[in-house]
Amino acid sequence: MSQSISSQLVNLLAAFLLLLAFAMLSQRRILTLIRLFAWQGAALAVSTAIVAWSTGQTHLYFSVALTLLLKVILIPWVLHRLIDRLFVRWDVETLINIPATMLIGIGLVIFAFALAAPISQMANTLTRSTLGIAMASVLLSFLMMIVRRKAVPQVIGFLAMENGLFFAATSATYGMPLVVELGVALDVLVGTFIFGIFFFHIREQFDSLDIRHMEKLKED
Amino acid sequence: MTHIPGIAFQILQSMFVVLAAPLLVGWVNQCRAWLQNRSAPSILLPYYTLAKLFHKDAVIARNASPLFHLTPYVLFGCMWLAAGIVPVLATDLPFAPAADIIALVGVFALARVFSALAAMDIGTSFGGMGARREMLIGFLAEPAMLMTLFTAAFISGSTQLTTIVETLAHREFAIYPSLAFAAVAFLMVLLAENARIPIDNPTTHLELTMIHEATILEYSARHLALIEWAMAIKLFAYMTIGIALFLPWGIAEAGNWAALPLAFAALAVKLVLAGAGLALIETVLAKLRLFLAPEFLSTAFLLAVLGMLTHFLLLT
Amino acid sequence: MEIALVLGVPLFGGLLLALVGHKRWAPELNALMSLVSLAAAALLTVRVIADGPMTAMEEQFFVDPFNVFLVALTALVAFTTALFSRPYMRIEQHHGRVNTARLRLYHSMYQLFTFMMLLCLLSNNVGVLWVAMEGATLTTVLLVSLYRTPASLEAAWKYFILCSVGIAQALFGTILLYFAAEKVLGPGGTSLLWTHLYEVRYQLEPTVLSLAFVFLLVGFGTKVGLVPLHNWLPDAHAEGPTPISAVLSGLLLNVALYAVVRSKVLVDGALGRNFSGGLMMGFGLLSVVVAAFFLSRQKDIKRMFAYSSVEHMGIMTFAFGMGGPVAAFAGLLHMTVHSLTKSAIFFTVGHASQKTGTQNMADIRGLIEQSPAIGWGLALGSIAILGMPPFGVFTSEFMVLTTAMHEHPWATPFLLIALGVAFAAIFGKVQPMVFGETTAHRLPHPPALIPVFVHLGIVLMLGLYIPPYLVSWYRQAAALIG
Amino acid sequence: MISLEVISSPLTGSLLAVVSWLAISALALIPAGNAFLARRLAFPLSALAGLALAAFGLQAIWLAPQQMTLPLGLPDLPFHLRVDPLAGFFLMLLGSVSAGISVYAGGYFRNETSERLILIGLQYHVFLASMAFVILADDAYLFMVAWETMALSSYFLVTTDHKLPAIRSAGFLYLLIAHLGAIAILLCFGVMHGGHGDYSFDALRAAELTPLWANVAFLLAFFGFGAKAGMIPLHAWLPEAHPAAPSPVSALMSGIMLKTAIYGMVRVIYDLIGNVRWEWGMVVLAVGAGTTLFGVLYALMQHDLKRLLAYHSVENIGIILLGLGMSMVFIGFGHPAAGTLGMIAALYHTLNHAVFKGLLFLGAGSILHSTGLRNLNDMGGLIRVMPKTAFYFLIGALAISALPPLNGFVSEWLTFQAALQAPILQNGVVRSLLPLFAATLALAGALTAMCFVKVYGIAFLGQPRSPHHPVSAPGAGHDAGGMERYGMAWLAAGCFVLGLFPSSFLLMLNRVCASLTGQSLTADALTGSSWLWLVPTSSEQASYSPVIFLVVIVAVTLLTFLLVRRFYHGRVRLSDPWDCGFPEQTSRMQDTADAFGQPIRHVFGPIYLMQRQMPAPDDPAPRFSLKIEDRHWYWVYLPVARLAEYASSKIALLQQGRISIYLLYSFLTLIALLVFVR
Repeated sequence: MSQSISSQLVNLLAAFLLLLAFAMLSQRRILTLIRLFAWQGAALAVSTAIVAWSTGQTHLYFSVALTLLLKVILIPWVLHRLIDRLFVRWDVETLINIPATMLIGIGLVIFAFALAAPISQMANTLTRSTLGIAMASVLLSFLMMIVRRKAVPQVIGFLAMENGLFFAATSATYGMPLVVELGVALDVLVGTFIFGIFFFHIREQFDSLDIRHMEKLKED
Repeated sequence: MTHIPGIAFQILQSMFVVLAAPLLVGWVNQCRAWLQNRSAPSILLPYYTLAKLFHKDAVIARNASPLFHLTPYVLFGCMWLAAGIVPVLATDLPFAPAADIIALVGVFALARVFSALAAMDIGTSFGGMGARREMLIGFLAEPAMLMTLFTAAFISGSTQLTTIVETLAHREFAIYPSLAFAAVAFLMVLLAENARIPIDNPTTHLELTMIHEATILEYSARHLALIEWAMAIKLFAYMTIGIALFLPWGIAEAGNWAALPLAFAALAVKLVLAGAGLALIETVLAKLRLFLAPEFLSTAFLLAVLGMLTHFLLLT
Repeated sequence: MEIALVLGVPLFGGLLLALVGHKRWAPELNALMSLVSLAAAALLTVRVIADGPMTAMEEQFFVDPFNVFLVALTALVAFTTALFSRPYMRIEQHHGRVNTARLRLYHSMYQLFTFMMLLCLLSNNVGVLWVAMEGATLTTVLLVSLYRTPASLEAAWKYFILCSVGIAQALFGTILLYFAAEKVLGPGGTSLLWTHLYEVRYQLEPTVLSLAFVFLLVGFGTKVGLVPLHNWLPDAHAEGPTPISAVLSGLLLNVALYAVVRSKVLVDGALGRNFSGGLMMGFGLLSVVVAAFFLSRQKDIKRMFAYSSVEHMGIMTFAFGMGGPVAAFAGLLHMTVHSLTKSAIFFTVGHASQKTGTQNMADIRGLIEQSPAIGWGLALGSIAILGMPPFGVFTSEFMVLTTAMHEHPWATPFLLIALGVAFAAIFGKVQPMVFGETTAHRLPHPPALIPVFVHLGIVLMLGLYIPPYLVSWYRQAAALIG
Repeated sequence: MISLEVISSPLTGSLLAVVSWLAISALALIPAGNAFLARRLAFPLSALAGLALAAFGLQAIWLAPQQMTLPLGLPDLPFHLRVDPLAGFFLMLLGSVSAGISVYAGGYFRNETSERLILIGLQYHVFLASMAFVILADDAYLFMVAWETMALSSYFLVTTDHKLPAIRSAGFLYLLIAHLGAIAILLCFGVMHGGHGDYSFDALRAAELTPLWANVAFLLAFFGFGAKAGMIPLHAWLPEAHPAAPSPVSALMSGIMLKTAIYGMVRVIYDLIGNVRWEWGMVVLAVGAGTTLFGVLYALMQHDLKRLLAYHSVENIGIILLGLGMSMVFIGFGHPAAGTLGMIAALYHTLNHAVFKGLLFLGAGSILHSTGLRNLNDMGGLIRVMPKTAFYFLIGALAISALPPLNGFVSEWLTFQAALQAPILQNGVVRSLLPLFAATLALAGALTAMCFVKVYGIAFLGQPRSPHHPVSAPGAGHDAGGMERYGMAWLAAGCFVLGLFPSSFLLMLNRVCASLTGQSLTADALTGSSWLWLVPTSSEQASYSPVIFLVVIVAVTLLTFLLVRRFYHGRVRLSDPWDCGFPEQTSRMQDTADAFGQPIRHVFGPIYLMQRQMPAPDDPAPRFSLKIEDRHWYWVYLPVARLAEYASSKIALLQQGRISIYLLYSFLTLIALLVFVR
């Protein structure tokens, strides 16, 4: 496979990633959200694999494996289990209505592209145009965290942000050094577990995972 | 040792003031009686009164403190000091630099503070009232007096009374509008400070109106005599200060002993006129209500300040 | 070797305590492990003083004047806090607020947190620094919610979410940094090593670095507690156990600021102008002013001192932002004195609220009467933190202010107004707690107050006299980052 | 090897004295503190150290400045010490006045428990030492450290009786204003510094300031030091904190600590900023005049003795400022000789006020200690219970009332003399304004006399006003103890010495001020002044001889006494008071402190914020109550507090408790920064 084809493939996957980010932003149902998140992880893994294969950066395969393991299998599974155990199957509520969120999201994408354009010029990797997309998906996940009212979607937003970051790492630099990749993965893993513990605690205390219950600590 | 004649003269002059002071009071009383169509008492009546008082046994409240006993003497001492400083007949007073006009005001203040303290010593209602009113008059009269004196001091460039008088008396004649303001202010202060109408009435013991008399209610006999005498000296001193500042002509220069008789005559004439004037004022004016006294005195203060400003305005 | 010891001891301690942390003697073991790390840190310090900067383990770790003093400080505060936590947690257990299982978690996490802090400081790899920083959040987040009260859960949740999101931005910044470094150093492990980055900092791509710095500043700045990213800080400080508040304020914020300053050095090198300084000064000033006005509204004692930490981090950020040998020196000194003073304050505050059974300041009264040591400790600590001489906080504030006055005179009125408002707020609340009729009771275990006075003693000394070796140390560090 | 010469040099000598203070304070930390030992040993020792300090200060006035550095402080800025004539003068003030107060304190604290005494001893001596370091400091850092340590140690002394809420709030207000002032001073140093990187006073002196920055520095220094000195409107802490403190501490604060503010003002404005401008003088004069009048008018309304004395401290600071302001005006117009005179007047008053206000606070302390009373309305007749205290208090009262021949008069006289130099000025407006400020001074002097007639008359004279009064209960109440009396006697002697031999102090101050203004008094003044005569400018213009003054009054008084005895008799008959024949007398018919102030309230009504409660005409047990509040609270302090509160309530809206909002902040910050980078 020539450089241009793999580059086109990566670009395609990048677009897919962005699309998924938008889909998550607009998604009302929590189970679909988890599924979308898993898809995003899969897209990330595939694109990393393509980069690894086409550039011969073998350590990226570790990254691929980690992504697959963590983000496509383990975390969605854990989240599913949690939702089963906590009976939180209801729809996702948002603070701002979804069309408005989408509009803001489009604005963000344009902003991220504008920001990334001069940097992309400098990159000599085959995936240089994807840096803007990575940044956009980070910002979109951020937006998602802001507008969601429940704890679980917020966490999914956070994890999606990590996906965006990983994508940035692979696309812009062919991946971070291995030790860092491993460390980050470990952090994500531990973090997910701690989130899980938290869901139980919160549920126990407030009988709900609605974070509106957690607005007591403030200045009056 | 060149000062010896001067020192001797200064002591003599102060003795003269001390001895002559009751006579001035007698003269003022006589004039007033005439003006009020009364038959006048003897001009020497104040002396008789003093002698009578000195002979009596003193009656003192049981709870009087040493301060009470001391005060009449302190008052007398202060007034004597004032009498020694003011150039009455001549300006050759070697000790006069010991206390300039500011210190002179200080002497009067010292006397006032002591008399007010003594008034409060026994702890009577009138005593406290007297002390309060005395200090009320004092705090307004004192700055007015200082400002008056400052006006003169600015003209002569000195705060020494002798120097001021020499400058005013022996310089070429000039009209100082600022001094006119000062003179009016000084007259008002004089009336207030010496417990005269319209501020106070030395001849009555009306409880609602008396000021100075209330402070000496508890004194009797020799103590009262000393206080009365000190008051007489104070009146004399004030009058001579006024004369020295505003009508200094005729006063003897330093070392010019020949001019003394003339100076003496001039002083006598001025005092006779001033005493009569005082009596006239006391007859013509009515006593003010107590709370108009601050107004009266602040007018004096403002006039004095105005005088001082006039001095600077006309100078530029 | 020393580095391995410094990092190994708390890691081992954390694992060990995970097994035996529920035992009766666990608090002592915890303190002992901290003591051993302190000794190791001291060894390392001696070594660095003797031999100068060094790297270890294929350059993955390094020590230079900047981080070695923070390592020593971190180890010291970790040790004294462990000493304090010994009676504190026993009393908490006595009051039934924690059980043995949670104590095990607590002790284990305490050591792991220390490990993460030291790893942040010693790691030469900017990526590992990020990992350790996130690790610090992960180790403390369950401690913040240790009491499992609704408020503590809420605080921990906010802490977790805000810090994780923040730190994710920092990761993006790190990626961008790597992206730039790769151009110069080539792909592979060395491109994220600080020592290498430092050498090539003038060749890094300025556009990328400025973008990276924004992400790094927002990311690590969240952990520093810069306004308006600070919102997790008061909640987490107020609701967690007091030893954790002490180490959060005394260590975590410093380490996060350390990361920001490290980034600043690279960005300044690349940009050749004081772009990062301006941003840091702006954030610093905003933090100082906003935190000062927050102070006067506080009712909870730990929350108030948390805002005071925000204020002081603002001062430090401002100082580092100004740059130059004096300001950087002042910033380093302020890091030292602030972490010592603030942790000392939290020690006294912890015991004070145990004595009175509340964190509500209106209900804490007359400490000096019932236990003079706590009362005086709180009074002197507050006075020190408010920047009154002869305590060392004044020394650094003096240097910051005087430098600001001739470099950025516009900033000084803001700083001074904030200092005045902070003084009125904190002192007005501390005074009635210290003085007056008492509401305090006796404690079941004797409180640990030696750490308080050791800290305050050092701070007092730094106000009057800075030892020459410390000066040369700070100077070298300041030269490195100025 | 430390030779005797080194020890006897003023700088090392005074440093040793100060260090011995610190050593005494450390002694207090030894746990086995014996209260008796602390009182009988520590305080007299500290008095000795004070005397030594005074001696070294006196010596320093006549020597060239000396400098040294200590191996402490900042890395680039070790502690610089320096004594020059100005510092020497203030060291002398500190040492000599504190000596009396320390002896007194040894007696005063006799009823304290050991623990409290240890704390008091520690704080007291740290306070003394920090004041000395303020004066000795020769760099901005040491100055600030000493300055704030002074505030802090005195704060803890003020709050000795911290269980009373009023004392706590007084302490808070005190420390807050002190700290705000310190911030301004710090800023002032920063402005003066002008970018040379060195904060030693030598560097600050050398820095050239543009007129604008010089003005800023002046205003900051004036504000900062004024806050400590208690000029309006920053005086609010003073009448709160001074009564709250134990009396020896009030004496130290009012007598000495306020003077360090004057020291700072002189040091910074004349020495460090330099190039004094006449406009500054006018600012100082205006504030000084306001402070003077305000202080005395509010003092007249007080019935708490220590509060009253505190307001008088405000007044006296105003008088000092008047002198300083005049000197600035003269110097600004290029008449340094007259400027020197004004400054001499100010510094002389500084010393005088330290002595007599110290004495008065000690006297108030003895009253409080003996009777437990601070409210004048409950006192009366104390002269019979405590005659010795009454005697010393009278001296203080006469001195503060500016009555000749005591010391207060001398400095006011000198201030007047400075004002009378006005004709040499070129500017017509300023020339005619100076005498107006003199008029305020005259008014204030007379009002002070009134106030102290009130204090003395009501506290010591008359009859006891309260049934719980010790005079009413026979055997209760006692005069001041031995050490208390020695302390008061020392200060009372100071009133006399300063009052009677002013010319030697004039010459001394001439050297101090000439070292700052560069011009001494006229040759006439220097040759004309002898031990007998005080001549500020020339003997034609003005002179004063307190000795002759006193001799004449005493001689005449004695002579009259003897003559009256000799020629008449000394017979006395004791009886009940006459009181115009008023039949029934109770002690409640006497004037109270409030009643005594009534005429003033009438005349100056609009100045006060009064709340009066008149009894109904048919009230069988009528009570009159009067509350006078300081208008500055409503004009300055409360609005500032409200403003701060408003700002903080607005800023508090930031923290809503909602995590989404917090995330939004982070998000927006990020976006904003990214836009900024673009």
